[in-house]
Amino acid sequence: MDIQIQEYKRVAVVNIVGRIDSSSSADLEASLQALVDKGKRNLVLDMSKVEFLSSSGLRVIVNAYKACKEVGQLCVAQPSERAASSLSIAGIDTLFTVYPTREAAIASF
Amino acid sequence: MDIQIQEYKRVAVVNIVGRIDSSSSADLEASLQALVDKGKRNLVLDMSKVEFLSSSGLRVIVNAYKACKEVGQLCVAQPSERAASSLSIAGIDTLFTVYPTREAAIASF
Amino acid sequence: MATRRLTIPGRLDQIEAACDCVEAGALEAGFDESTTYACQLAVAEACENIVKHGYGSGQPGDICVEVVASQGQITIRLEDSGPPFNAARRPKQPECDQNDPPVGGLGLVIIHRVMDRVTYLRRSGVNRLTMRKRMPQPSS
Amino acid sequence: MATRRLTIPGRLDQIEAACDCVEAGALEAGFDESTTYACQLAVAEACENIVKHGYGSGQPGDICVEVVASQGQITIRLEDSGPPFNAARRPKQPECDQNDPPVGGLGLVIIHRVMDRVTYLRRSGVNRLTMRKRMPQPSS
Ligand SMILES: Nc1ncnc2c1ncn2[C@@H]1O[C@H](COP(=O)(O)OP(=O)(O)O)[C@@H](O)[C@H]1O
Ligand SMILES: Nc1ncnc2c1ncn2[C@@H]1O[C@H](COP(=O)(O)OP(=O)(O)O)[C@@H](O)[C@H]1O
Repeated sequence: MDIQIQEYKRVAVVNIVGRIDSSSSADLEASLQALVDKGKRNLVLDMSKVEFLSSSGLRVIVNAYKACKEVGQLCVAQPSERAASSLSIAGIDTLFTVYPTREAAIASF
Repeated sequence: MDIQIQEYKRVAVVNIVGRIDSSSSADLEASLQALVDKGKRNLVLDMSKVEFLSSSGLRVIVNAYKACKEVGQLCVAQPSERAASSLSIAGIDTLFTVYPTREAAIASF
Repeated sequence: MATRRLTIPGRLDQIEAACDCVEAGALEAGFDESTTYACQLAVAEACENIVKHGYGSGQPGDICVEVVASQGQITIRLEDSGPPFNAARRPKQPECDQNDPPVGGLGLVIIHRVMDRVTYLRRSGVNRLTMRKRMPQPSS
Repeated sequence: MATRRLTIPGRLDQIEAACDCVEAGALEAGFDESTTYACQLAVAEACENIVKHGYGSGQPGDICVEVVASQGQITIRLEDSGPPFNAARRPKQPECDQNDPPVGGLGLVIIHRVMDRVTYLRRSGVNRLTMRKRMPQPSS
Protein backbone atom coordinates (compact mmCIF):
# COMPACT_ATOMS: atom_id res chain seq x y z
CA MET A 1 0.00 0.00 0.00
CA ASP A 2 1.16 3.48 -0.83
CA ILE A 3 -0.39 6.67 0.51
CA GLN A 4 -0.12 10.06 -1.17
CA ILE A 5 -1.45 13.09 0.66
CA GLN A 6 -2.28 16.42 -0.92
CA GLU A 7 -3.11 19.12 1.57
CA TYR A 8 -5.14 22.13 0.51
CA LYS A 9 -6.46 25.06 2.47
CA ARG A 10 -9.84 23.60 3.33
CA VAL A 11 -9.34 19.94 2.60
CA ALA A 12 -6.78 17.16 2.43
CA VAL A 13 -6.92 14.43 -0.19
CA VAL A 14 -5.58 11.00 0.71
CA ASN A 15 -4.86 8.80 -2.28
CA ILE A 16 -4.55 5.18 -1.27
CA VAL A 17 -2.87 2.85 -3.73
CA GLY A 18 -2.91 -0.93 -3.35
CA ARG A 19 -4.20 -3.27 -0.63
CA ILE A 20 -5.74 -2.00 2.56
CA ASP A 21 -5.73 -5.12 4.66
CA SER A 22 -4.79 -6.29 8.12
CA SER A 23 -1.09 -6.02 7.36
CA SER A 24 -1.24 -2.46 5.98
CA SER A 25 -4.14 -0.80 7.79
CA ALA A 26 -1.87 0.49 10.57
CA ASP A 27 -0.03 2.66 8.05
CA LEU A 28 -3.28 4.14 6.83
CA GLU A 29 -4.35 4.70 10.41
CA ALA A 30 -1.14 6.60 11.17
CA SER A 31 -1.53 8.80 8.09
CA LEU A 32 -5.13 9.68 8.84
CA GLN A 33 -4.39 10.24 12.51
CA ALA A 34 -1.58 12.63 11.61
CA LEU A 35 -3.97 14.69 9.51
CA VAL A 36 -6.61 14.74 12.22
CA ASP A 37 -3.99 15.73 14.78
CA LYS A 38 -3.02 18.66 12.57
CA GLY A 39 -6.62 19.80 12.65
CA LYS A 40 -7.52 18.57 9.19
CA ARG A 41 -11.11 17.37 9.41
CA ASN A 42 -12.21 17.72 5.83
CA LEU A 43 -10.83 14.60 4.23
CA VAL A 44 -11.28 13.10 0.81
CA LEU A 45 -10.23 9.47 0.43
CA ASP A 46 -9.35 8.87 -3.19
CA MET A 47 -10.02 5.15 -3.50
CA SER A 48 -9.60 4.83 -7.24
CA LYS A 49 -6.47 2.74 -6.84
CA VAL A 50 -7.56 0.57 -3.94
CA GLU A 51 -7.14 -3.08 -4.94
CA PHE A 52 -8.36 -4.73 -1.79
CA LEU A 53 -10.20 -3.43 1.25
CA SER A 54 -10.79 -5.69 4.20
CA SER A 55 -12.52 -5.06 7.51
CA SER A 56 -9.28 -3.84 9.13
CA GLY A 57 -9.16 -1.07 6.58
CA LEU A 58 -12.85 -0.36 7.04
CA ARG A 59 -12.33 -0.04 10.77
CA VAL A 60 -9.59 2.55 10.26
CA ILE A 61 -11.75 4.49 7.82
CA VAL A 62 -14.79 4.43 10.08
CA ASN A 63 -12.67 5.63 12.98
CA ALA A 64 -11.36 8.50 10.89
CA TYR A 65 -14.91 9.29 9.81
CA LYS A 66 -15.89 9.57 13.46
CA ALA A 67 -12.90 11.74 14.30
CA CYS A 68 -13.82 14.16 11.50
CA LYS A 69 -17.55 14.34 11.74
CA GLU A 70 -18.00 16.89 14.51
CA VAL A 71 -16.25 19.70 12.67
CA GLY A 72 -15.79 18.37 9.17
CA GLN A 73 -16.44 15.42 6.97
CA LEU A 74 -14.68 12.43 5.53
CA CYS A 75 -15.89 11.50 2.08
CA VAL A 76 -14.86 9.07 -0.60
CA ALA A 77 -13.88 9.86 -4.18
CA GLN A 78 -14.02 7.61 -7.22
CA PRO A 79 -13.82 4.26 -5.41
CA SER A 80 -12.59 1.32 -7.44
CA GLU A 81 -15.15 -1.46 -7.98
CA ARG A 82 -13.44 -3.50 -5.32
CA ALA A 83 -13.41 -0.72 -2.75
CA ALA A 84 -17.08 -0.03 -3.45
CA SER A 85 -17.83 -3.76 -3.10
CA SER A 86 -16.18 -3.95 0.30
CA LEU A 87 -18.11 -0.94 1.59
CA SER A 88 -21.36 -2.41 0.40
CA ILE A 89 -20.74 -6.01 1.54
CA ALA A 90 -19.86 -4.69 4.99
CA GLY A 91 -23.06 -2.65 4.94
CA ILE A 92 -21.39 0.69 5.60
CA ASP A 93 -21.68 2.23 2.15
CA THR A 94 -24.45 4.52 3.38
CA LEU A 95 -22.07 6.16 5.82
CA PHE A 96 -19.93 7.99 3.29
CA THR A 97 -20.82 10.49 0.65
CA VAL A 98 -19.24 9.07 -2.46
CA TYR A 99 -18.22 11.44 -5.28
CA PRO A 100 -17.49 10.32 -8.82
CA THR A 101 -14.32 12.43 -9.04
CA ARG A 102 -11.70 13.87 -6.66
CA GLU A 103 -12.64 17.25 -8.03
CA ALA A 104 -16.31 16.91 -7.09
CA ALA A 105 -15.30 15.70 -3.63
CA ILE A 106 -12.99 18.66 -3.09
CA ALA A 107 -15.56 21.10 -4.44
CA SER A 108 -18.15 19.78 -1.97
CA PHE A 109 -16.45 21.48 0.98
CA MET B 1 -13.73 26.31 -29.54
CA ASP B 2 -15.68 24.12 -27.19
CA ILE B 3 -16.68 25.10 -23.67
CA GLN B 4 -17.48 22.63 -20.91
CA ILE B 5 -18.81 23.94 -17.65
CA GLN B 6 -18.84 22.06 -14.38
CA GLU B 7 -20.76 23.81 -11.64
CA TYR B 8 -20.05 22.99 -8.02
CA LYS B 9 -21.43 24.43 -4.81
CA ARG B 10 -18.78 27.09 -4.30
CA VAL B 11 -17.13 27.24 -7.69
CA ALA B 12 -17.68 26.72 -11.39
CA VAL B 13 -14.99 25.31 -13.64
CA VAL B 14 -14.91 26.41 -17.26
CA ASN B 15 -12.90 24.15 -19.52
CA ILE B 16 -12.04 25.87 -22.77
CA VAL B 17 -10.94 23.65 -25.63
CA GLY B 18 -9.44 25.04 -28.83
CA ARG B 19 -8.90 28.55 -30.15
CA ILE B 20 -10.04 31.62 -28.27
CA ASP B 21 -9.77 34.26 -30.94
CA SER B 22 -11.78 37.08 -32.44
CA SER B 23 -14.19 34.69 -34.12
CA SER B 24 -14.93 32.62 -31.01
CA SER B 25 -14.51 35.01 -28.10
CA ALA B 26 -18.18 36.00 -28.17
CA ASP B 27 -19.15 32.42 -27.27
CA LEU B 28 -16.79 32.46 -24.33
CA GLU B 29 -18.16 35.84 -23.29
CA ALA B 30 -21.73 34.51 -23.34
CA SER B 31 -20.79 31.45 -21.25
CA LEU B 32 -18.95 33.48 -18.64
CA GLN B 33 -21.68 36.11 -18.53
CA ALA B 34 -24.31 33.41 -17.96
CA LEU B 35 -22.35 32.15 -14.95
CA VAL B 36 -21.89 35.63 -13.53
CA ASP B 37 -25.59 36.35 -14.04
CA LYS B 38 -26.41 33.22 -12.05
CA GLY B 39 -24.35 34.60 -9.20
CA LYS B 40 -21.32 32.41 -9.80
CA ARG B 41 -18.32 34.55 -8.95
CA ASN B 42 -15.77 31.90 -8.08
CA LEU B 43 -14.56 30.77 -11.46
CA VAL B 44 -11.75 28.49 -12.51
CA LEU B 45 -10.72 28.69 -16.15
CA ASP B 46 -9.18 25.39 -17.12
CA MET B 47 -6.89 26.45 -19.95
CA SER B 48 -5.08 23.17 -20.43
CA LYS B 49 -6.62 22.67 -23.86
CA VAL B 50 -6.41 26.24 -25.14
CA GLU B 51 -4.59 26.18 -28.46
CA PHE B 52 -4.65 29.87 -29.24
CA LEU B 53 -5.49 32.92 -27.17
CA SER B 54 -5.63 36.32 -28.80
CA SER B 55 -6.41 39.74 -27.37
CA SER B 56 -10.15 39.30 -28.01
CA GLY B 57 -10.11 36.34 -25.70
CA LEU B 58 -7.98 38.20 -23.19
CA ARG B 59 -10.47 41.05 -23.17
CA VAL B 60 -13.33 38.65 -22.38
CA ILE B 61 -11.32 37.03 -19.62
CA VAL B 62 -10.28 40.34 -18.08
CA ASN B 63 -13.89 41.52 -18.15
CA ALA B 64 -15.01 38.35 -16.38
CA TYR B 65 -12.20 38.82 -13.88
CA LYS B 66 -13.54 42.29 -13.11
CA ALA B 67 -17.11 41.05 -12.80
CA CYS B 68 -16.04 38.42 -10.27
CA LYS B 69 -13.53 40.24 -8.17
CA GLU B 70 -15.76 42.09 -5.74
CA VAL B 71 -17.32 38.97 -4.25
CA GLY B 72 -15.26 36.16 -5.66
CA GLN B 73 -12.31 35.39 -7.84
CA LEU B 74 -11.50 34.22 -11.32
CA CYS B 75 -8.40 32.07 -11.47
CA VAL B 76 -6.63 30.00 -14.08
CA ALA B 77 -5.81 26.31 -13.92
CA GLN B 78 -3.11 24.42 -15.79
CA PRO B 79 -2.73 26.79 -18.74
CA SER B 80 -1.25 25.32 -21.89
CA GLU B 81 2.10 26.78 -22.91
CA ARG B 82 0.36 28.83 -25.54
CA ALA B 83 -2.24 30.23 -23.19
CA ALA B 84 0.48 31.11 -20.68
CA SER B 85 2.49 32.76 -23.48
CA SER B 86 -0.42 34.95 -24.49
CA LEU B 87 -1.02 36.10 -20.93
CA SER B 88 2.61 36.96 -20.50
CA ILE B 89 3.14 38.63 -23.89
CA ALA B 90 0.10 40.81 -23.21
CA GLY B 91 1.56 41.65 -19.80
CA ILE B 92 -1.49 40.54 -17.83
CA ASP B 93 -0.14 37.31 -16.37
CA THR B 94 0.20 38.96 -12.99
CA LEU B 95 -3.53 39.52 -12.81
CA PHE B 96 -4.55 35.90 -12.36
CA THR B 97 -3.61 33.37 -9.77
CA VAL B 98 -2.48 30.39 -11.79
CA TYR B 99 -2.81 26.90 -10.32
CA PRO B 100 -0.96 23.87 -11.65
CA THR B 101 -4.08 21.66 -11.51
CA ARG B 102 -7.86 22.11 -11.63
CA GLU B 103 -7.95 20.42 -8.27
CA ALA B 104 -5.65 22.97 -6.63
CA ALA B 105 -7.66 25.80 -8.18
CA ILE B 106 -10.94 24.40 -6.87
CA ALA B 107 -9.44 23.74 -3.45
CA SER B 108 -8.27 27.36 -3.23
CA PHE B 109 -11.81 28.63 -2.67
CA MET C 1 -12.83 -30.57 -10.14
CA ALA C 2 -9.52 -29.05 -9.03
CA THR C 3 -8.12 -28.85 -5.53
CA ARG C 4 -5.55 -26.35 -4.33
CA ARG C 5 -3.79 -26.71 -1.00
CA LEU C 6 -1.59 -24.26 0.80
CA THR C 7 -0.23 -23.96 4.32
CA ILE C 8 0.71 -20.51 5.56
CA PRO C 9 2.22 -19.43 8.87
CA GLY C 10 -0.45 -17.68 10.96
CA ARG C 11 0.77 -14.15 10.24
CA LEU C 12 -1.06 -11.15 8.79
CA ASP C 13 1.48 -10.71 6.02
CA GLN C 14 0.80 -14.26 4.81
CA ILE C 15 -2.93 -13.81 4.24
CA GLU C 16 -2.50 -12.44 0.73
CA ALA C 17 -1.24 -15.87 -0.38
CA ALA C 18 -4.52 -17.44 0.81
CA CYS C 19 -6.40 -14.78 -1.19
CA ASP C 20 -4.38 -15.63 -4.30
CA CYS C 21 -5.20 -19.30 -3.90
CA VAL C 22 -8.91 -18.53 -3.62
CA GLU C 23 -8.70 -16.21 -6.62
CA ALA C 24 -7.23 -18.98 -8.75
CA GLY C 25 -9.98 -21.37 -7.65
CA ALA C 26 -12.76 -18.84 -8.23
CA LEU C 27 -11.53 -18.03 -11.70
CA GLU C 28 -11.37 -21.72 -12.49
CA ALA C 29 -14.95 -22.09 -11.28
CA GLY C 30 -15.92 -19.46 -13.82
CA PHE C 31 -16.77 -16.75 -11.28
CA ASP C 32 -16.91 -13.16 -12.48
CA GLU C 33 -14.49 -10.56 -11.19
CA SER C 34 -16.82 -9.24 -8.54
CA THR C 35 -17.73 -12.65 -7.08
CA THR C 36 -14.08 -13.65 -7.17
CA TYR C 37 -13.16 -10.55 -5.21
CA ALA C 38 -15.90 -11.22 -2.65
CA CYS C 39 -14.48 -14.72 -2.05
CA GLN C 40 -10.98 -13.34 -1.60
CA LEU C 41 -12.36 -10.87 0.88
CA ALA C 42 -14.15 -13.61 2.86
CA VAL C 43 -11.06 -15.77 3.14
CA ALA C 44 -9.00 -12.74 4.18
CA GLU C 45 -11.47 -12.03 6.97
CA ALA C 46 -11.49 -15.63 8.18
CA CYS C 47 -7.68 -15.82 8.18
CA GLU C 48 -7.34 -12.48 9.90
CA ASN C 49 -9.60 -13.66 12.70
CA ILE C 50 -7.57 -16.82 13.13
CA VAL C 51 -4.33 -14.84 13.31
CA LYS C 52 -5.64 -12.10 15.57
CA HIS C 53 -8.13 -13.87 17.80
CA GLY C 54 -7.14 -17.54 17.50
CA TYR C 55 -3.35 -17.36 17.59
CA GLY C 56 -3.19 -13.79 18.85
CA SER C 57 -2.67 -14.31 22.52
CA GLY C 58 -1.31 -17.83 22.70
CA GLN C 59 0.73 -20.27 20.69
CA PRO C 60 1.29 -19.25 17.06
CA GLY C 61 0.45 -21.80 14.39
CA ASP C 62 -0.29 -22.43 10.75
CA ILE C 63 -3.40 -22.10 8.63
CA CYS C 64 -4.15 -24.85 6.12
CA VAL C 65 -6.09 -23.63 3.14
CA GLU C 66 -7.87 -25.93 0.74
CA VAL C 67 -9.81 -24.64 -2.24
CA VAL C 68 -11.91 -27.01 -4.28
CA ALA C 69 -13.25 -25.58 -7.52
CA SER C 70 -15.79 -27.06 -9.90
CA GLN C 71 -17.88 -25.33 -12.55
CA GLY C 72 -19.90 -22.61 -10.81
CA GLN C 73 -18.84 -23.47 -7.28
CA ILE C 74 -15.93 -23.23 -4.89
CA THR C 75 -15.47 -24.63 -1.41
CA ILE C 76 -12.85 -23.09 0.85
CA ARG C 77 -11.69 -24.99 3.90
CA LEU C 78 -9.51 -23.43 6.59
CA GLU C 79 -7.91 -25.36 9.43
CA ASP C 80 -6.14 -23.86 12.42
CA SER C 81 -5.05 -25.07 15.83
CA GLY C 82 -6.18 -22.07 17.86
CA PRO C 83 -8.75 -22.22 20.65
CA PRO C 84 -12.18 -23.44 19.58
CA PHE C 85 -14.22 -20.79 17.82
CA ASN C 86 -17.35 -21.31 15.79
CA ALA C 87 -17.20 -18.79 12.95
CA ALA C 88 -20.19 -20.47 11.32
CA ARG C 89 -22.48 -18.78 13.81
CA ARG C 90 -24.18 -16.04 11.82
CA PRO C 91 -23.54 -12.63 13.45
CA LYS C 92 -26.21 -10.00 13.45
CA GLN C 93 -25.49 -7.18 11.03
CA PRO C 94 -24.47 -4.16 13.11
CA GLU C 95 -26.66 -1.16 12.47
CA CYS C 96 -25.01 1.51 10.43
CA ASP C 97 -25.95 4.49 12.53
CA GLN C 98 -24.45 7.69 11.12
CA ASN C 99 -23.71 8.93 14.62
CA ASP C 100 -22.20 5.75 15.93
CA PRO C 101 -21.13 3.56 13.06
CA PRO C 102 -19.66 0.11 13.74
CA VAL C 103 -15.88 0.09 14.02
CA GLY C 104 -15.47 -3.64 14.52
CA GLY C 105 -17.33 -6.86 14.09
CA LEU C 106 -17.40 -6.54 10.33
CA GLY C 107 -15.26 -9.59 9.57
CA LEU C 108 -17.91 -12.24 10.36
CA VAL C 109 -20.55 -10.08 8.68
CA ILE C 110 -18.51 -10.06 5.49
CA ILE C 111 -17.90 -13.82 5.57
CA HIS C 112 -21.60 -14.59 5.96
CA ARG C 113 -22.72 -12.00 3.43
CA VAL C 114 -20.41 -13.36 0.78
CA MET C 115 -20.66 -17.10 1.33
CA ASP C 116 -23.72 -19.26 0.72
CA ARG C 117 -22.96 -21.82 3.38
CA VAL C 118 -20.54 -21.72 6.29
CA THR C 119 -19.99 -24.76 8.49
CA TYR C 120 -17.74 -25.37 11.44
CA LEU C 121 -16.24 -28.50 12.92
CA ARG C 122 -13.84 -28.91 15.84
CA ARG C 123 -11.90 -32.16 15.89
CA SER C 124 -8.62 -33.23 17.52
CA GLY C 125 -7.76 -29.66 18.53
CA VAL C 126 -8.34 -28.32 15.05
CA ASN C 127 -10.89 -25.71 13.94
CA ARG C 128 -12.21 -26.54 10.51
CA LEU C 129 -14.22 -23.80 8.78
CA THR C 130 -15.82 -24.70 5.47
CA MET C 131 -17.24 -21.96 3.26
CA ARG C 132 -19.07 -22.61 0.02
CA LYS C 133 -19.97 -20.20 -2.76
CA ARG C 134 -22.06 -20.98 -5.83
CA MET C 135 -22.46 -18.66 -8.72
CA PRO C 136 -25.26 -18.97 -11.26
CA GLN C 137 -23.56 -19.83 -14.56
CA PRO C 138 -24.57 -18.50 -17.93
CA SER C 139 -26.25 -21.37 -19.78
CA SER C 140 -24.06 -22.38 -22.70
CA MET D 1 14.35 31.81 -48.95
CA ALA D 2 10.71 30.84 -49.39
CA THR D 3 7.78 33.14 -49.97
CA ARG D 4 4.17 32.32 -49.16
CA ARG D 5 1.30 34.45 -50.41
CA LEU D 6 -2.32 34.31 -49.44
CA THR D 7 -5.30 36.61 -49.89
CA ILE D 8 -8.15 36.31 -47.44
CA PRO D 9 -11.48 38.13 -47.28
CA GLY D 10 -11.41 40.61 -44.40
CA ARG D 11 -13.49 38.51 -42.02
CA LEU D 12 -12.73 37.30 -38.51
CA ASP D 13 -13.30 33.67 -39.46
CA GLN D 14 -10.60 33.91 -42.13
CA ILE D 15 -7.80 34.99 -39.82
CA GLU D 16 -6.84 31.44 -38.84
CA ALA D 17 -5.67 30.87 -42.44
CA ALA D 18 -3.22 33.77 -42.07
CA CYS D 19 -1.98 32.21 -38.82
CA ASP D 20 -1.41 28.89 -40.59
CA CYS D 21 0.59 30.59 -43.31
CA VAL D 22 2.79 32.30 -40.72
CA GLU D 23 3.19 29.03 -38.85
CA ALA D 24 4.49 27.30 -41.97
CA GLY D 25 6.95 30.14 -42.59
CA ALA D 26 8.15 30.21 -38.98
CA LEU D 27 8.73 26.47 -38.91
CA GLU D 28 10.66 26.73 -42.14
CA ALA D 29 12.77 29.50 -40.62
CA GLY D 30 13.67 27.06 -37.85
CA PHE D 31 11.75 28.84 -35.12
CA ASP D 32 10.92 26.93 -31.97
CA GLU D 33 7.31 26.23 -31.01
CA SER D 34 7.02 29.18 -28.67
CA THR D 35 8.43 31.75 -31.11
CA THR D 36 6.27 30.31 -33.88
CA TYR D 37 3.20 30.72 -31.70
CA ALA D 38 4.14 34.30 -30.87
CA CYS D 39 4.34 35.14 -34.60
CA GLN D 40 0.94 33.56 -35.24
CA LEU D 41 -0.47 35.62 -32.42
CA ALA D 42 1.00 38.84 -33.81
CA VAL D 43 -0.44 38.28 -37.27
CA ALA D 44 -3.82 37.41 -35.76
CA GLU D 45 -3.82 40.70 -33.88
CA ALA D 46 -2.86 42.73 -36.93
CA CYS D 47 -5.54 41.05 -39.07
CA GLU D 48 -8.16 41.44 -36.39
CA ASN D 49 -7.48 45.17 -36.23
CA ILE D 50 -7.79 45.46 -40.00
CA VAL D 51 -11.12 43.62 -39.97
CA LYS D 52 -12.57 45.39 -36.96
CA HIS D 53 -11.16 48.89 -37.19
CA GLY D 54 -10.10 49.16 -40.83
CA TYR D 55 -12.94 47.50 -42.65
CA GLY D 56 -15.32 47.49 -39.70
CA SER D 57 -17.41 50.55 -40.44
CA GLY D 58 -16.91 51.06 -44.14
CA GLN D 59 -16.26 49.09 -47.28
CA PRO D 60 -15.19 45.49 -46.69
CA GLY D 61 -12.05 44.26 -48.41
CA ASP D 62 -9.32 41.68 -48.57
CA ILE D 63 -6.10 41.20 -46.68
CA CYS D 64 -3.03 40.16 -48.63
CA VAL D 65 -0.57 38.17 -46.57
CA GLU D 66 3.00 37.55 -47.62
CA VAL D 67 5.40 35.55 -45.49
CA VAL D 68 9.07 35.40 -46.42
CA ALA D 69 11.10 32.87 -44.49
CA SER D 70 14.85 32.40 -44.42
CA GLN D 71 17.00 30.60 -41.86
CA GLY D 72 16.33 32.27 -38.49
CA GLN D 73 14.11 35.03 -39.80
CA ILE D 74 10.63 35.70 -41.12
CA THR D 75 9.08 38.81 -42.55
CA ILE D 76 5.30 39.12 -42.60
CA ARG D 77 3.68 41.71 -44.83
CA LEU D 78 0.01 42.59 -44.64
CA GLU D 79 -1.81 44.80 -47.11
CA ASP D 80 -5.33 46.14 -46.77
CA SER D 81 -7.39 48.86 -48.37
CA GLY D 82 -8.98 50.28 -45.24
CA PRO D 83 -8.50 53.85 -44.02
CA PRO D 84 -4.91 54.85 -43.28
CA PHE D 85 -3.67 53.55 -39.94
CA ASN D 86 -0.10 53.39 -38.75
CA ALA D 87 0.17 50.22 -36.67
CA ALA D 88 3.94 50.64 -36.55
CA ARG D 89 3.55 53.33 -33.92
CA ARG D 90 4.61 51.66 -30.71
CA PRO D 91 1.81 51.83 -28.11
CA LYS D 92 2.57 52.29 -24.49
CA GLN D 93 2.08 49.13 -22.43
CA PRO D 94 -1.07 49.62 -20.38
CA GLU D 95 -0.46 49.27 -16.67
CA CYS D 96 -1.76 46.06 -15.26
CA ASP D 97 -3.52 47.45 -12.21
CA GLN D 98 -5.28 44.69 -10.26
CA ASN D 99 -8.20 46.97 -9.58
CA ASP D 100 -8.57 48.30 -13.07
CA PRO D 101 -6.88 45.97 -15.52
CA PRO D 102 -6.80 46.83 -19.24
CA VAL D 103 -9.67 45.36 -21.22
CA GLY D 104 -8.59 46.62 -24.61
CA GLY D 105 -5.61 47.99 -26.39
CA LEU D 106 -3.69 44.74 -26.09
CA GLY D 107 -3.50 43.94 -29.80
CA LEU D 108 -0.86 46.54 -30.69
CA VAL D 109 1.01 45.73 -27.48
CA ILE D 110 1.22 42.09 -28.51
CA ILE D 111 2.39 42.91 -32.05
CA HIS D 112 5.19 45.11 -30.79
CA ARG D 113 6.22 42.77 -27.99
CA VAL D 114 6.53 39.84 -30.33
CA MET D 115 8.07 41.43 -33.43
CA ASP D 116 11.57 42.89 -33.67
CA ARG D 117 10.73 45.49 -36.26
CA VAL D 118 7.40 46.86 -37.43
CA THR D 119 7.19 49.31 -40.33
CA TYR D 120 4.26 50.97 -42.03
CA LEU D 121 3.77 52.40 -45.48
CA ARG D 122 0.66 53.91 -47.07
CA ARG D 123 0.65 53.93 -50.85
CA SER D 124 -2.11 54.14 -53.48
CA GLY D 125 -4.83 53.65 -50.91
CA VAL D 126 -3.17 50.58 -49.44
CA ASN D 127 -1.87 50.08 -45.88
CA ARG D 128 1.26 47.97 -45.88
CA LEU D 129 2.40 46.67 -42.51
CA THR D 130 5.72 44.82 -42.45
CA MET D 131 6.72 42.85 -39.37
CA ARG D 132 10.04 41.09 -38.94
CA LYS D 133 11.10 38.49 -36.42
CA ARG D 134 14.57 37.04 -36.00
CA MET D 135 15.35 34.14 -33.81
CA PRO D 136 18.83 33.35 -32.55
CA GLN D 137 19.72 30.01 -34.17
CA PRO D 138 21.66 27.23 -32.51
CA SER D 139 25.13 27.27 -34.12
CA SER D 140 25.49 24.11 -36.17
N1 LIG E 1 -10.85 -17.42 15.04
C1 LIG E 1 -11.34 -16.82 16.13
N2 LIG E 1 -10.95 -17.20 17.35
C2 LIG E 1 -11.44 -16.59 18.42
N3 LIG E 1 -12.34 -15.61 18.42
C3 LIG E 1 -12.76 -15.17 17.24
C4 LIG E 1 -12.30 -15.75 16.03
N4 LIG E 1 -12.91 -15.12 15.01
C5 LIG E 1 -13.72 -14.18 15.55
N5 LIG E 1 -13.64 -14.21 16.89
C6 LIG E 1 -14.42 -13.36 17.80
O1 LIG E 1 -15.52 -12.81 17.11
C7 LIG E 1 -15.49 -11.39 17.17
C8 LIG E 1 -16.03 -10.76 15.87
O2 LIG E 1 -15.13 -10.98 14.82
P1 LIG E 1 -15.17 -10.08 13.55
O3 LIG E 1 -16.58 -10.00 13.05
O4 LIG E 1 -14.16 -10.57 12.57
O5 LIG E 1 -14.80 -8.62 14.05
P2 LIG E 1 -13.47 -8.07 14.72
O6 LIG E 1 -12.37 -9.00 14.36
O7 LIG E 1 -13.35 -6.74 14.08
O8 LIG E 1 -13.77 -7.98 16.19
C9 LIG E 1 -14.05 -11.05 17.44
O9 LIG E 1 -13.94 -9.80 18.10
C10 LIG E 1 -13.62 -12.20 18.32
O10 LIG E 1 -13.99 -11.96 19.66
N1 LIG F 1 -6.13 48.74 -38.82
C1 LIG F 1 -6.63 49.72 -38.04
N2 LIG F 1 -7.41 50.70 -38.56
C2 LIG F 1 -7.88 51.68 -37.80
N3 LIG F 1 -7.67 51.78 -36.48
C3 LIG F 1 -6.92 50.85 -35.90
C4 LIG F 1 -6.36 49.79 -36.63
N4 LIG F 1 -5.65 49.01 -35.77
C5 LIG F 1 -5.77 49.58 -34.55
N5 LIG F 1 -6.53 50.68 -34.61
C6 LIG F 1 -6.82 51.60 -33.47
O1 LIG F 1 -5.90 51.33 -32.43
C7 LIG F 1 -6.58 50.98 -31.23
C8 LIG F 1 -5.77 50.00 -30.43
O2 LIG F 1 -5.75 48.74 -31.08
P1 LIG F 1 -5.45 47.42 -30.27
O3 LIG F 1 -4.20 47.62 -29.47
O4 LIG F 1 -5.45 46.27 -31.19
O5 LIG F 1 -6.63 47.28 -29.22
P2 LIG F 1 -8.19 47.12 -29.44
O6 LIG F 1 -8.38 46.58 -30.81
O7 LIG F 1 -8.53 46.15 -28.36
O8 LIG F 1 -8.79 48.47 -29.21
C9 LIG F 1 -7.92 50.48 -31.69
O9 LIG F 1 -8.89 50.66 -30.69
C10 LIG F 1 -8.20 51.35 -32.92
O10 LIG F 1 -8.70 52.61 -32.51
